[in-house]
Amino acid sequence: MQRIGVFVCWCGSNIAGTVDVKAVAEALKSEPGVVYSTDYQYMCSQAGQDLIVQAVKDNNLTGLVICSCSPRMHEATFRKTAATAGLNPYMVEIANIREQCSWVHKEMPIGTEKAIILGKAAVAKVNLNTPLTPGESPVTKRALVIGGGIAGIQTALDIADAGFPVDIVETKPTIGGKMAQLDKTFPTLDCAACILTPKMVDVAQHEKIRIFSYSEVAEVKGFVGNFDVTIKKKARFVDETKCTGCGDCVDKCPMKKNPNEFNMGMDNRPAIYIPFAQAVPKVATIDAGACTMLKKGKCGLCSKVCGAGAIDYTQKDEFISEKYGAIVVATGFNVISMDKFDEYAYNQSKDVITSLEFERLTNAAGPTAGKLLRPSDGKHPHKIVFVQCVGSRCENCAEKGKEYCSKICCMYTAKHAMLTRDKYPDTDVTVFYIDVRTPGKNFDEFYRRAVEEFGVKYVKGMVGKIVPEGEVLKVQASDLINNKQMHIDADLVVLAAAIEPDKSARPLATMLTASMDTNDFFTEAHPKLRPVESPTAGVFLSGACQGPKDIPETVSQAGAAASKVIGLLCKDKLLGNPCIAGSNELMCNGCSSCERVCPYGAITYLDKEFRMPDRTTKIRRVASVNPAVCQGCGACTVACPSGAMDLRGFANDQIMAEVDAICK
Amino acid sequence: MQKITREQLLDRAVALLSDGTVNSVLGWQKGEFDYDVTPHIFKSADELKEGFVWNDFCYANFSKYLVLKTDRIEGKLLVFLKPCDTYSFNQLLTEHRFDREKVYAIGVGCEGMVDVNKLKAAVDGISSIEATEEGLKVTTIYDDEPTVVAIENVLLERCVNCKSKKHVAYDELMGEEGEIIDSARFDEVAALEAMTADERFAFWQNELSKCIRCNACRDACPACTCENCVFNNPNSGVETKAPVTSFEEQMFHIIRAYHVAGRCTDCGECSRVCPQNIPLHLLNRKFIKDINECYGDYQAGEEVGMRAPLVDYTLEDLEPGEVLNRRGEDA
Amino acid sequence: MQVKEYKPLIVAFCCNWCSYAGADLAGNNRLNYPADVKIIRVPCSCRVNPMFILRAFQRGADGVILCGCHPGDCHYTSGNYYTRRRMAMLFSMLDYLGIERERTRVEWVSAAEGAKFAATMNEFVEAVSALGENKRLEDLRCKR
Amino acid sequence: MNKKDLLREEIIRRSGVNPKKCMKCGKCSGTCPAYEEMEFHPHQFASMIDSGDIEPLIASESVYKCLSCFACVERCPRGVEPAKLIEAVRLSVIREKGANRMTANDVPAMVDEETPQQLLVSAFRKYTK
Repeated sequence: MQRIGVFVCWCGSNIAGTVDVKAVAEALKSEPGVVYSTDYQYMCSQAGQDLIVQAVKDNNLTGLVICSCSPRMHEATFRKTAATAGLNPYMVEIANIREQCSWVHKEMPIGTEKAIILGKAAVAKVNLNTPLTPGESPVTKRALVIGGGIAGIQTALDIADAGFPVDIVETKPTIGGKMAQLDKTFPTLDCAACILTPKMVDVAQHEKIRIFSYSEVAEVKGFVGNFDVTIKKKARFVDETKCTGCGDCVDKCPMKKNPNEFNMGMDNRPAIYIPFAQAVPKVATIDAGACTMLKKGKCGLCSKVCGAGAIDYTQKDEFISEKYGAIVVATGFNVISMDKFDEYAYNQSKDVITSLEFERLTNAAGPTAGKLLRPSDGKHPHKIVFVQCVGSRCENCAEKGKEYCSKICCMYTAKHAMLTRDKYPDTDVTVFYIDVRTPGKNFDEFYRRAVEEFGVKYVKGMVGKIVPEGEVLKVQASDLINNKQMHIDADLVVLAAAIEPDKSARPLATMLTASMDTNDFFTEAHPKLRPVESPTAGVFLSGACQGPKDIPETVSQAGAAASKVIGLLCKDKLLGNPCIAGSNELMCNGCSSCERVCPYGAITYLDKEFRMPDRTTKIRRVASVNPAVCQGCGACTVACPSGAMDLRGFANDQIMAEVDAICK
Repeated sequence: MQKITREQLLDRAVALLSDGTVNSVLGWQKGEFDYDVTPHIFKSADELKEGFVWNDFCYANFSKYLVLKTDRIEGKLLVFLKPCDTYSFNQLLTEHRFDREKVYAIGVGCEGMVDVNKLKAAVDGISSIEATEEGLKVTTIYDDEPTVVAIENVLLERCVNCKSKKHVAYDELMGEEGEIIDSARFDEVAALEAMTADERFAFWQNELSKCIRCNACRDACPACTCENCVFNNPNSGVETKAPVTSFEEQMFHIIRAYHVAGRCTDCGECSRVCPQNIPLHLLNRKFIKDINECYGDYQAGEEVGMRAPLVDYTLEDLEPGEVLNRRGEDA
Repeated sequence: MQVKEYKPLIVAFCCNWCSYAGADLAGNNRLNYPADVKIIRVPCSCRVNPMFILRAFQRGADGVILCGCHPGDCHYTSGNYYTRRRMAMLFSMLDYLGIERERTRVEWVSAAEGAKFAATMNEFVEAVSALGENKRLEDLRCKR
Repeated sequence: MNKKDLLREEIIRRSGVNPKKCMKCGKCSGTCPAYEEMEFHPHQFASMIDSGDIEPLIASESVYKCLSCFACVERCPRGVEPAKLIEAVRLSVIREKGANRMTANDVPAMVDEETPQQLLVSAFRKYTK
């Protein structure tokens, strides 16, 4: 049986003006468990707190009910008071008789009556309170960054610079991501490679960073501070430690006709390849689907020419297990497929290209060595049409495009148009737009320059259809401002295709129990206040995996994610919230209902042996709550059909007792 | 009359027992009267030949038995499942309530089962029953000549409104693969919904006041397999067994129906076993109908691993007020 | 003869992060609502077991209202979405049994909506008062 | 509700289209093969119906110039379906007494050896009530 002390606060006249505090203290004296009851002018003052501490000592109190202001105001204060008095801080309950009583009711009898009832409810609850202690868990001081684009690179560098080891997992043979494929970057027009490749080198040379290129995350177990991750290192058939990246094998390989992914398939690469000159790691990789040695056992030329003896046709996928304290997702984006946009003739004509393909066409390291030439016949295009919002802002999202704005297209289209006019002033450039969205530093100025200084024609309207006819592309479009239909014979059409999260994101989210929105972007813990954290503790978000972003934004978010990771890894131990769910294993059915509603993936299942009444044993599947992950929402307690799941601090019997006390 | 014969099932069961595929059989056993067929675990071929039956009275849904029985026996258990039973079978698998590896399931085609109460109401003093093409030939202690009762007049409610002749789970199927039926099972619920609140209250007060709190509905329900039922748990706040006018009593049926909401396959066992003939299925079907209307068609147990609607959500779900008022102010 | 004015008993479950704070804000702004409303604090609206609501009714509550964060704003990201389904189904069932639908309600009240909290409570108390005492749930199994 | 609003409601109900969804991209007019023939273009139908400015549309020949090829319906990124709006306005016109666009008497003048029967049938379906 508890020995409860009731402390009714006057809060000056704030409470005492509408509530007869003496009557409340008196009425609560006769409640079950109450052995002491008093009132005081300011319970939260030092004198008030001293009074509580003294009362605990004098009366051997085990639980406290404070009738005062909102627990959101002073619950923490009174919990500390309880701790000072030698009680468990969670043996305190607050009856909110100020904000929810004296301040909203006018008449003394009514206020007093309600205050007594609220006090009774709090007493009923404290009677069932049990001491709670927050759980502790250690922190592995190493971070995992999934994705080696600019987001992952920046996050990894920032974490590593703070002194924590970081591993980067990248599915491609090299880090660098999409930014490595870009030519110039808006709004400053500095060259992407010039600012990215030094960072790639920094990563490669950083003593705290390991790169797992051509690798994937295969399995994630554990929780914040203690993730167990299995990384699959795909066989690249080249010994990374031996390969010097000299490129002799690449030159000699006879299987030269494989679409070059780095150049968006606009030229070819051999079966053994290094994606680009500044690749990190600069190591060759054999495309197993294209290599005749791997397919038929014939050839072996690369092995013969390799001075380092790095070629290993017997290499197998390798699995590496490592522990991490935090995981950063930086899986980035891809351009959506244009297959369903028949009206733009993407699949009919080589001269209808996406903007990312255009980047490669204008890049000095691209298939045309930076000369703007039509993919079909290598001629210089004189009339270029850019189409914005291709697949973005679509209502029928499931079928064709995406419902969201891809955010970066307006700016890169302005960039492409401007650069084209700059380099080839004889080229006629028309951009069709629905809206031009330039809300960034120096963005609108950039767009205006494209129009005013470089003479790019911006037409408010949309291209309805494109028909390839002979050497030209017949573009039919609307010009809404002039209320006319336009017909342009273009040499090249560039589609600003929508971007979407990388396909690897969805299975990864499942592994991480991190939540995603319907578009497969990772959701943040709070859209405004916790924008770089996933709701799953210990999982952080960096870059376009969370939503469309340009480079400056991605880098800011990467830094923010890194600082969150550093904040976590700095701790030696994590203290949990003690008000968390717990399952009574004897009653648990193992039905998985709780697991399905848990927003944090805090619930796992164990096969446990139970002794039955007839002395036999039985193995049953039972739920187990990870105290480091559970946030205490209680969704599981209601989903649980048997009532095995309960929430500490807000237990079924406690809430039921409050209901009973109020309804008595 | 069932299309599959007792002999077909018996032969198959004996064969599976003798080749060691299974070492016991969960089947229906002859009772004292022809209509009180009871579930039984047969351990040998002889026992099967002696007591196994398959007829129009094999109404019991065996799925629930698997939860306890698969733990208690060695080797595999052969179970016979009618189409509606297979939904419960899948639902229990979804909830990890038994080990699929320990069960060999034979799907048995079903032509509908007889409601013994209806039969008794039609014919008094039954001494024996024989299934024929024309119907049930019922011999009574009063008459020399047997009475023939057409089976469609005495079918169980759940069979009259059969939702599926399709087996959604089995290792082996005997008889033809059936179809999912577009049944009229929600008509009664809709009729109640169309009444005024006063009429509905009068209806339910009349029905629920009959309850003697025997717990048969819970005990027969294949969704009620909790290790420790809340109604037996002194800490749940709803435990009690005596029929008193307390909370537990007043709320029993609401809590019971809510507990199985989204998991109930509408197998109809609750109504079948109710000794007071309370139409309990109308509570379960109300939830199913609401779920179908508000969150999209959902048939519990259709597949293993489905996410039940009450442990799921969409961002566009209706507000509770919209659900309540979707048919107008008071309807 | 003086007739004692009927005072309904209303139980309000409020989530800690939004609605309880909204109720506090109503207090801060001294927005009056009837004292018949008694608030129980829960971490999230999804903590509210239908059993609690039924229990309140059985112990004599005339109305039960559940307040949580607006959909999309849940502190725990998705708790109120589950609440929305659970309560929709429970209230629909009570309605089906003939219990007056005005006695149950779910309202989303944010921490900034003190005025909405007070207005909601005023409205709800008025609606429940109009119905009078809650007899039906109690009488559900007691045909006389 | 005044007459203008009534007409707007009627058109929206009949077409089953919500013109508010239009984001004014102009792809419908960009794709329209009958654009030059029309006084008001598909995107204007969406915009003018939304603003209740329907009388000029009714008075215009544009409702007959639309080929009902549904290219705009197919390509609208927002699912607005301009052709259905045009259809709804056309119905408002031809449902007026005596406002059929063509009668049987008009047919002989239109027919030559290459005119398929089907064309006449669909023209009747489209231009008469």
